[in-house]
Amino acid sequence: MRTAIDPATAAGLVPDGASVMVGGFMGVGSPHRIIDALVARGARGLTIIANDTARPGVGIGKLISAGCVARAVVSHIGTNPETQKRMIAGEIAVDLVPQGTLAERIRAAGAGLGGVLTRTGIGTLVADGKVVLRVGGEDFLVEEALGADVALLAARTADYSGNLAYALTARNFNPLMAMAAKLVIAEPDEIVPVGVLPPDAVHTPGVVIHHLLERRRHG
Amino acid sequence: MRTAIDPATAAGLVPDGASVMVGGFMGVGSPHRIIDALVARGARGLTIIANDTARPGVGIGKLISAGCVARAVVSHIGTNPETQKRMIAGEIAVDLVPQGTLAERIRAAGAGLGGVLTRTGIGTLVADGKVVLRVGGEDFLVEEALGADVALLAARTADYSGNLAYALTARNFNPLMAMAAKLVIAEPDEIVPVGVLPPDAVHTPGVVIHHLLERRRHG
Amino acid sequence: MDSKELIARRVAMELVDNTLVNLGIGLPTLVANYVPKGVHVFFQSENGIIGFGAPPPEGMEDEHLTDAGGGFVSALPGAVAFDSAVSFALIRGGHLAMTVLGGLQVDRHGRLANWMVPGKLVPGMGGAMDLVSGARRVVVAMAHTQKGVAKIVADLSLPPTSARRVSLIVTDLAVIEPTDGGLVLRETAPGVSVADVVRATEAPLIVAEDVRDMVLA
Amino acid sequence: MDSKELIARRVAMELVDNTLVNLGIGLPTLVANYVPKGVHVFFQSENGIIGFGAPPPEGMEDEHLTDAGGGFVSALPGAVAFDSAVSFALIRGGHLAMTVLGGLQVDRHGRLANWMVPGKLVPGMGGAMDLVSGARRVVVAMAHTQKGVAKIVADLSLPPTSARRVSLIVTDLAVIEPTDGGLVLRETAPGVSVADVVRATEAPLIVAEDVRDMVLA
Repeated sequence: MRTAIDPATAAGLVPDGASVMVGGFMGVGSPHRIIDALVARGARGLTIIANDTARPGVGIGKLISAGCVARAVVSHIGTNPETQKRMIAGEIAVDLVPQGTLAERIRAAGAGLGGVLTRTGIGTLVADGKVVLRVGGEDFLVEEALGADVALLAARTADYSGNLAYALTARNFNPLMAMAAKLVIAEPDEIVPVGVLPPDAVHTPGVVIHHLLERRRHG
Repeated sequence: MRTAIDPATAAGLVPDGASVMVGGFMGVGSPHRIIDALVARGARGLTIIANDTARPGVGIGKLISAGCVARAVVSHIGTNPETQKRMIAGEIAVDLVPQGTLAERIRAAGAGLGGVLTRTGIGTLVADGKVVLRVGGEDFLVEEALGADVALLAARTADYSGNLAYALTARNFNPLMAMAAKLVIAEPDEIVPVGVLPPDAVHTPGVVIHHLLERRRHG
Repeated sequence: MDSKELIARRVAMELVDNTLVNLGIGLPTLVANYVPKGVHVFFQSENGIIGFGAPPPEGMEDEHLTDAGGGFVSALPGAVAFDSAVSFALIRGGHLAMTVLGGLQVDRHGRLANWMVPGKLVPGMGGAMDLVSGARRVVVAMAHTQKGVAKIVADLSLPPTSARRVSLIVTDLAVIEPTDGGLVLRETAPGVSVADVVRATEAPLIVAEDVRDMVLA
Repeated sequence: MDSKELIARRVAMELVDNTLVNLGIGLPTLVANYVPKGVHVFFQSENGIIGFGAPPPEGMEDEHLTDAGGGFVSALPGAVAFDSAVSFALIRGGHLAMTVLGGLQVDRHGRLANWMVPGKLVPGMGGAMDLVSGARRVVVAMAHTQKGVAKIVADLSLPPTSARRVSLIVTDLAVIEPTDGGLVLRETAPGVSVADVVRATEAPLIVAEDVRDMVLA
């Protein structure tokens, strides 16, 4: 069984200066209520690991605009002029990582791998300072595992034991990040009793989830 | 759309001497009808890549007993005395690979990775002759990607476009092998129209599947 | 027909039946509008779906279903959803038959630059480096020149997206194929002469013996 | 109570509430029968399931649902199925709180050998190397001696399963904890003296100041 916590409690579990994985792709599949609570508590100095910084006012874009973020490890920032502005002003450091490499580095951390060998980035700025290994007559970059202190996820459905199922393109980085952080908090659209999700429909086993966000309360 | 082929045709697409991935774990989740057809056509010299060789008379065990196999790349052979006997007699070469490493090597081939870095095998016979890389102050073995000419899979459900869904522990290596071979043939328990499998219930996208085995015909 | 439609319709002729295709954001997306009759392709969006479709009827949008640009899409029967690791396993593992991407520059070796302009614009590579390194065929769809400046250049002045040579360049003026010997001019757009193309191209061009007119879908 | 039950009941005391646990084939499997009251653990079978249960009623077996030995099992409410890469990501990624494995030998450094006897028996490592390298705690459950020959030895004569030190050794005679300083004798089985254990052990033993009686679940 997992316990359900409220957004302020969840935000309180994310210390200033922590490295934080945030699920989502342009805000789709991001844990919006936890993000709002992080902004409300005035989080500072976070290293955000995510696909992108969405747009101003959307998802991770809110963390950027509120000044919560010191560093962003992402595959692109082109959709958020605010991130670009703060990067140029020296307020946010940005590490750009090819999207597939970002996915594999996060997965590697969750799977106990030291890293993976990839063609992506060979002959580009991405290869600077990295080890190149020759396998089967071809050069591969060694890309190291990337873990985090905290992962903040969104899911379509959770059961009481923390098993998660995602919907459509809101899945994206969420199942990878679920495995790759020391503390994992998931914000599901709905929470159902144990046994409602069939074993083959679960995308993330509940054993890796530490907390669920309580369901949204009305009026 | 994929076309459905009969077992003999499927077996005919697997040339003697080919490297062949076979899904299954102790015969559970193995493509039994294709295996029977391979035995019937008298396949020879196959390199089998699989979790295990099951038991005599079961799944891959049938290929072993019928003399189809020249080499087995597997995580264990302890459950099949026939494999042990043929190995000792020099009829079958056996490459033992830790199960998690086998899974990652197959996945790497399907994902276009040159390999992965793993702790498993450090300080054991498995490390002989392999590159060791130091990452974050820790030693990791470089384990190279492992692809194959053909993958033979079992699935619970396929739709006409080749999308696959697996059931329970019959999933095992099947979705990994589906991505890692030049030719991929899947043997589903049932075939349903396109649209019957919801997008989130599909475990293997049909685009990587070349052929489906036709449904079992009754009397 | 404007030049974007021209490019999209020419690229559409490259689509092969029963294959997996990824279209980049912007111009490449238009290619989906011109799939030739009798050709069925599976379109992948790298945020995690194969088989997405046109935007849904108003009021039917699902916040869990968007394209890589974050715009609402629909799902066709047989669609498949997956996570980002699987999405890029498809892209990098040789399963993607073709990607169509925009470009800032292509050099005489056929190397593409399309992810940053140092000191000016640093959007990031997103999935572009993976797509160029991993797709079986890489088609660059772009305007031949920008504000009169050639984009097909002798040497890249921008950082490359990949060391790999792209498969084909389709512009509003021409179709050019990078080869071992250099850039080969294969086709010209309606009303465009070989001389026009050579003039608008900084990189040396090898003019094919049988330069044809572009065939459009 | 036979010695297997004794070992299983002692190992069961190591189970921690709300954690993921893997039990090896054979003796370790028995541990599931003695989970202490109030403790809920999630049992993983490395062939791809968390939350499997006892064999189903006759006639209810599902050919798609077995344990790692290939025997029919059932699934408990909340069970999760996954592929072999995810299964070993759980094992190797630090998500598995404890694994219980059989052993052929353990040496004075706490290194385990359990996957082959050169020239005699080569069953293969299966998932053992991954489990020993990846689980947060590794508990070896085995008979203290085999046919009178010590299994806890000064130096391994068999190939090691991992360079990593195991966390605890539970036998029919004793509980021994490998530490930086060596093997520490912590507990003795009912009716077994410290001298009995030392006699049956080839490796040097450090006898804890407060050797206790085994507590059984």
